[in-house]
Amino acid sequence: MIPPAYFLILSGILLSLGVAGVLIRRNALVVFMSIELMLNATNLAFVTFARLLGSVQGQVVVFFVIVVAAVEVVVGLAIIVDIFRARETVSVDDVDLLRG
Amino acid sequence: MLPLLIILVPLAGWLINGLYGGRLSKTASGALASAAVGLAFLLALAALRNPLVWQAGWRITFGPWIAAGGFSVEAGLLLDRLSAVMVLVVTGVGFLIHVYSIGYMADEPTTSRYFAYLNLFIASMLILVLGSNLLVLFVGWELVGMCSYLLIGYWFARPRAAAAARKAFIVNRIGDAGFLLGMLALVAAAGTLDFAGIERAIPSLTSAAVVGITLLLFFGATGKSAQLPLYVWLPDAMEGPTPVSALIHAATMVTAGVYMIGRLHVLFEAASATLAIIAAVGTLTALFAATVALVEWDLKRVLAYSTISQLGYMFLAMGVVAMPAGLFHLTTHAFFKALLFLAAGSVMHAMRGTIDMRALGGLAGPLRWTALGFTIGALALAGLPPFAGFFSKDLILEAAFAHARGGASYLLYAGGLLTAFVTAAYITRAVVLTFVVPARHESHPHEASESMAWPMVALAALSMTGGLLGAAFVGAPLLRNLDRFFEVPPVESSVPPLILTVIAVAVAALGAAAGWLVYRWRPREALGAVGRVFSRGWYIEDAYRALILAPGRALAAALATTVETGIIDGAVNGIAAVLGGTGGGLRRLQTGYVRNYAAVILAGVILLMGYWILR
Amino acid sequence: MTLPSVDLRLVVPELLLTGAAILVLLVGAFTPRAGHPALRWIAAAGAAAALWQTLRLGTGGASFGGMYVRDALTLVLQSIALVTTLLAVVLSGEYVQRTRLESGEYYTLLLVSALGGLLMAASSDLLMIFLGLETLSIPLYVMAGFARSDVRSQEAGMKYFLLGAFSTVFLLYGIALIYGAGGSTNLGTLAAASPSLLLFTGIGLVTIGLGFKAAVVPFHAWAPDVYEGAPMPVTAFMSVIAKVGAFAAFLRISSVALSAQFSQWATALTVICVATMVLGNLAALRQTNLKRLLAYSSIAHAGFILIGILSGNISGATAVAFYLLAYALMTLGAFGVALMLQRDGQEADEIADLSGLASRSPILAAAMTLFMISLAGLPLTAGFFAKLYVFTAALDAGYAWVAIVGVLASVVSAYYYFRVAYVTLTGQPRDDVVIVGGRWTRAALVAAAAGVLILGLAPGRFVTFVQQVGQALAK
Amino acid sequence: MLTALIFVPAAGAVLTLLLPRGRESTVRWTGMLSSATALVIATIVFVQFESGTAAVQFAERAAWIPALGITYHIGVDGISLPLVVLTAVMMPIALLSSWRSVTDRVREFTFSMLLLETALLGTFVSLDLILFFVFWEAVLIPMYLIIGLWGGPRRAYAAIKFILFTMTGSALMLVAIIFLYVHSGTVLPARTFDLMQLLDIRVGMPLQAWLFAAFALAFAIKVPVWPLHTWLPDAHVEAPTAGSVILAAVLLKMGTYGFLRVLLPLFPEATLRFAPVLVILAIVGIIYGGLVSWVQPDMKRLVAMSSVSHLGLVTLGAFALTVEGLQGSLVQMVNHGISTGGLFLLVGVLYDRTHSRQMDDYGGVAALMPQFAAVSLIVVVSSMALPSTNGFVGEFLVLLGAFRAQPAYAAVAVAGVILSAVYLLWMYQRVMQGPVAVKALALDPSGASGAGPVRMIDLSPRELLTFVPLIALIFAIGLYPSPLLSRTEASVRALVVRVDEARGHAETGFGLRASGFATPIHDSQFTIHEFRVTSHESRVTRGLR
Amino acid sequence: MELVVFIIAAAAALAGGVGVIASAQPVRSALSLLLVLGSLAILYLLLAAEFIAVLQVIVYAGAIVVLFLFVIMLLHERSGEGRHEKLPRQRPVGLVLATAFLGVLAYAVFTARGGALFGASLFADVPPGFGSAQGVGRVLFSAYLLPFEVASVVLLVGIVAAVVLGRARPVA
Repeated sequence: MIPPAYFLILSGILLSLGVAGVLIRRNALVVFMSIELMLNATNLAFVTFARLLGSVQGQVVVFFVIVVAAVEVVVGLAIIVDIFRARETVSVDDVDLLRG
Repeated sequence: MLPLLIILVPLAGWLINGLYGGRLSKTASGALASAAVGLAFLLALAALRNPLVWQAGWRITFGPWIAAGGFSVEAGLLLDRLSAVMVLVVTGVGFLIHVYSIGYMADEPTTSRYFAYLNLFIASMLILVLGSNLLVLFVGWELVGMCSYLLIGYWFARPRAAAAARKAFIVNRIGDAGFLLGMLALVAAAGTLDFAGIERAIPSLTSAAVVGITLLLFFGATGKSAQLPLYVWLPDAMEGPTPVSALIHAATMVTAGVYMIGRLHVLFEAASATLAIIAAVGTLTALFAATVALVEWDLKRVLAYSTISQLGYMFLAMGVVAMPAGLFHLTTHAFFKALLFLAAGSVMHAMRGTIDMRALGGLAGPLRWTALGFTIGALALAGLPPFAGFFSKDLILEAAFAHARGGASYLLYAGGLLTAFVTAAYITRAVVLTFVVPARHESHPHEASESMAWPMVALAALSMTGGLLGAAFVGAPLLRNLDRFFEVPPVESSVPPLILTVIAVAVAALGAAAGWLVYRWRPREALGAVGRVFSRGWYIEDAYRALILAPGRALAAALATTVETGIIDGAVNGIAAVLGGTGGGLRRLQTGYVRNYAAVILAGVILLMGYWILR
Repeated sequence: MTLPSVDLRLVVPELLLTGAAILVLLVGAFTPRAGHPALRWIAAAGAAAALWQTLRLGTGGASFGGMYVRDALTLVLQSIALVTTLLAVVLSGEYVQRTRLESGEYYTLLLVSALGGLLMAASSDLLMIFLGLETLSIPLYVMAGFARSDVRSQEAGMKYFLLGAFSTVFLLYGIALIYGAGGSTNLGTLAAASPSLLLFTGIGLVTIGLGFKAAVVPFHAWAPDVYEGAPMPVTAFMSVIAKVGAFAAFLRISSVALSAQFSQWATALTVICVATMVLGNLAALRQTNLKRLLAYSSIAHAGFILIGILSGNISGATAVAFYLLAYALMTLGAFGVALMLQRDGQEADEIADLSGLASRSPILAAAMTLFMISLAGLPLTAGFFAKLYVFTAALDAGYAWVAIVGVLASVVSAYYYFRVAYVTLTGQPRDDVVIVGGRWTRAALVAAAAGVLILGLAPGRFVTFVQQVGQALAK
Repeated sequence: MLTALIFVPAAGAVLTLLLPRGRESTVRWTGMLSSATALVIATIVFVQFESGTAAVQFAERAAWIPALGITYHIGVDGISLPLVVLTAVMMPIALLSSWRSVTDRVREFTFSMLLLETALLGTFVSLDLILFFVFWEAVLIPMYLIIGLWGGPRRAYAAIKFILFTMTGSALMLVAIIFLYVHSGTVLPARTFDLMQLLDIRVGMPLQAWLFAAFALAFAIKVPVWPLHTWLPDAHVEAPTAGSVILAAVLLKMGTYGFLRVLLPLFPEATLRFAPVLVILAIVGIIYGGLVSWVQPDMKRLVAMSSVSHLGLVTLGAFALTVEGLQGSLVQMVNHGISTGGLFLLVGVLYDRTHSRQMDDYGGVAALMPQFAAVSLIVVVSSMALPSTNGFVGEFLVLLGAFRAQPAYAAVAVAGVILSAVYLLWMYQRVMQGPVAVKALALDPSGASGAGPVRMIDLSPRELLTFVPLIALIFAIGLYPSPLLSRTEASVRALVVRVDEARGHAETGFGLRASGFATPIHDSQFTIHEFRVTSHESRVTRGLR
Repeated sequence: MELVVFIIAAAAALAGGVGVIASAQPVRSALSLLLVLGSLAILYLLLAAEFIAVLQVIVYAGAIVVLFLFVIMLLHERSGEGRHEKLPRQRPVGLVLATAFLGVLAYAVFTARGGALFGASLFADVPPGFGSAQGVGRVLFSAYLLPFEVASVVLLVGIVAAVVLGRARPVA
């Protein structure tokens, strides 16, 4: 058997990778993918705990997370596309009109 | 109610002239004012018929005035042997001067304001002398100061007059501050300000307290009565109309200090240290002022310094516990000094305002009566018999001598004598330069109107005969009365008074002779370096200007600029600036880049977690 | 399979909102011209009905297997949320029409978002809180970018979305940890959970997720940009509803369910709270754009409200609730005034645009002044009692120094609030600024102003109503 | 009764809003009538006020926010009575003075002024700390408007400075109030903001000191006590005449009133400990204010700085903690209201004519405006505390109280007496005396536009009317202060007794008997005897609630 | 045996994760994401979560990533990272922060339950059909009814959003 900690560590690493992606990438799409990555890391944690506790709750939560994620993707992509239409760019650094 | 009426009548005159004076003719308002004072004089005479006055004193109270906590003072009047004298002097001399003013101010466009002030002054002075406790006295004390401010600055359009007025008031204020503290101490110590109460409380007071209190009060007196070190306002006060100088700055107000000491004589007598100081200050002032008068060219200023000097005599008298003598001199001085001023005024009036003795002379002819009057006054001042001044001054000198015999130093007596010499000299000089020496002007002056003449005549009469009030061979009515008030036995001294008298007269005569000899033939005589010191008033005022006034103003300016706007307000605005700057800085932190924001969020997360782990 | 007790009567308000949302959507789809008045009527009616039902239902009862609880906290905060919604709907009345936004979708999203707020107030399960949060947020992301002709609006949408999603993950991960540590997501169960590092870390992450929604330092950075970019009525609605939802969840977690464990976070929370108050107020000092100014002010107010959470006692909870109510009224009011103006076709969102308003419409100027005074927390207005409450709570909990920082911060705030008022009252009216807006906006304004005044003069009944929150904690 | 007093002006204010547009004279009259009504009521209160008891009279008490223990509790005692009357007197005068000088937005102006009056009266009569605070802060807004809307060129700065300064103080005061409230829960049956109930609790010392500090700061800023005064000159210089009048005459008294109403009774121990500090500051203020006034070229600034000096005297009296001192302090509050209010009116009269406040622009005005000169002189001497004017009574009592506490204090403070003469007469001389030299700057208010010839016409009947009541009061209080003193006596005694209790019978540190001069006078037996009386009275007070 | 699978899957996941954030072309990122999702699905199987695994494959791999790819194509894979870096300091700072974050998390996991999470036999033995569609579904439609309904509303929002933002922008 594999210690649960392994799974958790893995999820932790994935989460951190996602975080890093959000911080260092400029392409909105990639940034967004990184966020998806983070979500998946979360899911992994949930599933792990579910298994650990032998309660299905965790898996149910994951279900909802996936649903929400899907919605977020829709909304997010819509926004990104919309902005691209207007500015011909998907770099998050180029949306900096609002500041101060 | 009579005593109250005595005050109310001039007060009414003030109100009428003040409110409706505009509608009265000049003579009308003058007449009204004079009538008010005259009536007051008559009322005073009537009041004196009340036997109470000659016993414990006629006391009228109108209930408490200020009462708070343990302190309470009543609004009350007291007419007794002492205040009787003062009331008569004030109203009497006051009346004459009112009358004189009618003529004197005839050329003014309006006089109602003038007479209103004058009446107000009389009323205030009466409050001063009739008050039954120190606080009421203080009311009068400050009100007369106010009136003198108004009258000195009567021609307020003249900057010098306005300045002189302000100076007078402020210097008086400085003295009054001491007076005020004295009263506070008195309340704190004796718990009352009522004259009778104070006398009762004296035994329970520590001598330190008494000395302190009396010194403070005396400081007040030096302000009001123009003694060293606060005399400086009086010479400038001559900017006012001459009758004012006569009334306020010679006859009445300036003597308030003497009166106050007399009024509180029991308290002062309990403080020998203070008395010594008073005597010393008096003598010094007398001598000092006399010397300045010796070199002053402005006739009125000569008289002003002479007033200071004579007041010095009075304080000398108070200091050597010859209070009756002091009050006696006060009375006679009121007569002859008023006379001198009125005469000077009539000179001024005749010479279209010229008062510098270097531009006068030869007036004995055209202004015969004035000259006569002035000379009488001069003789009285010089203390030559049989004129009024002789009796009172002689008495003071005797007292000083006796005091010295009593163990104190002879300096006081010596100072007194020396002053007598100088006095005779400078007044002779004034007479000579004004009337005797050949004229140094082209104008053709002529005597003033009747209304100005009669008061002078009256005063001249008083200056000649006033001495009898204290002359032993006619029973000295005034003096005896005062003796009774002060409960002093008539001074007896081992040296027969006659000798002292002779000495005094001789000195005075010498002085007069000296003055005559020097100035009759060498009018422009100056005393060289000494003279320069004298004429600068011994540099006292310069010292004040350099040591007090200038630094004070500099300090004020520094506070107003450096401290106020620089430090205090600077700090306030500084804080504001700092906050605002921080705000600006925070704005720059808001870069507008999503990734920065994300980084900030993450940093927050890590900090939070880290805090948790590290705790 | 065993179905849990499903008591639909408890969720009537939610149902009403949902129904209204769908109805608006359909009607919007089939009405020819955009911004048909019918839509706002429906939306308003839905919100009003929901509010009415909430008040009628009162407290009592849980349902859906302890997912949903309707207690005093639910009652009070849902009412506040619904008041906000109603005001926001009415407020955006003419604006939506004027700027030809897709009204159907607009109101749908608005109502759904409100629904999310209600759920957050009522949910007794972390999962529900998460879902509620998303229901609240996602519509807001869209609404922020709703004025699609305006690049700034898009930018606002994008920033809000990205950062929102980003921070939501932390919330989620926190839930995961809590779940892992406590073995359940149900707050009732978790209350008994034995404290452990995982649990605390989880709570911390959840705090962060909520903190982002409530815009507390250091998770506030999005607020100014989004507020400035989003269409004004959206900003108005967003600035309130997000806080209501977030603080509802906050109260639920910190004060009701996990108070014991949560208290461990007090120190950290204190720092956050103070930082929020100070930074929010200082940063607002130099703002020239009204929306931005109000954004920072909302951050600052979040800090003040946080004091109530921090003190974690009954008066604290009450303070939070009362403050939210007051905040809703005065903020919506302030935005309402700005909504009455227009600078050559655009929003009049610069402070300068208010210049000389007094000479044009004294009423509007007076209203603006009133709201500013209230925001500054001076007496006779709602803002004062809100602050009084918060500080009382702080002192109750022994946080004297936090209270002191708070009052000083509010002094600083007075500076910029009074600046706005001053510009409004004096100065020359700008001729490129015109007064637009119609009955609806005006009605909302009147309501808000009245509310602010009533809460300031005779808050008695509201206080007693709000104080029920205490019951939720009193165990 | 008091409720009516407070809210009559408010009603008037609302009325002005309801009036149709452009009816300026109607608005003015509405304001005048409502404030006059308030004056009438205040007079009735004053007359019916029963002296010889420290009990609160005309008390009214109703629940306001029971959930928070906030009550609507108002009433007057000897300490608040004079200020209530003062407020009621000054407001109509202020309105009258602005009759012509305020011409734009008359409605708003009148509204603000009436609101201000309500807030001020409320501050003075409220006996519930929150109510007090509400009114206290409510004062800010109309005053801010008055300065900010009708003020001079730098009005924006002055107004915000005023607001921020005051709020900083009151913010901390609020914390202290809440603290008391929370604390009261531990001692009393229920938490309360009611001052009368809070009097029964005694906060422990270190804590009490902090609370004292918080309140003291708030009040000191309002007074203003040196060095917290810098908002005052700016506010005064920029404010319109009416604003300055009310600001000087009434607003500043809120602070000194606070000293007597809150600090002394609630925190006697702390008061005893910190009184010397405040006294020193007060004295510094007296001297400092006097000196700075001396070199001010701007008349309003001069008068403003003189306020710092005068209120230093008031503070001195308050913290001398002797009956005389407190009595004097109260009287002096009224006096300062009258005389300084008068001075600002005078400056206003000149300003209306030439639109200049610089003394250099004037000279020999007395020749042009004799009536005005006479009036000014009276006001000036009252401000200089010349005996027989009101100023003297207060000043003397304050100094006496201070002397009893510590002769040195009085000795230094007396310098202020001298300085006041210095700067006031300096101003009088420069403006009124000397050769006529009025610079024809600014536009002539009476019609002619542009830098037309300045018409130094003498006082109009309306202007004269504004001064008549002041002059009447100046001499009334100066010659016959008993009506005032007798009404305040009992309350002040109770106050002193309360503080002396704290002092205990150990004559430690700062005390009545610290001075070399002072004898252990009957005053002490007085206090003992009074003590019974007042304890009985406080029962009376409770009976009222 | 399981361990091997885990290691492979984990390695793949990590590789994918790195790929997502490291690859220059968005397409590559998308594909790497796909890799992550797939390997996670395998891990889910290891954790007895068949239903979730399936869901993962269908929804994520099948829908979401495709959506991503579609958008990338739509924006003809302009990465937007060609031009100069506006925030030069962002990258290092980001990496540092991310590492720190990982450290914090790791610490939390390691110390959790006194590090007991490393015990191999901690996994409770679960009943058959624990993570099956049936097992999850039952709970889903009983205890989690309300969330389910709410989720539907959230989906509605997604649709609305798509409709709104998808529309041709109004001429302004």
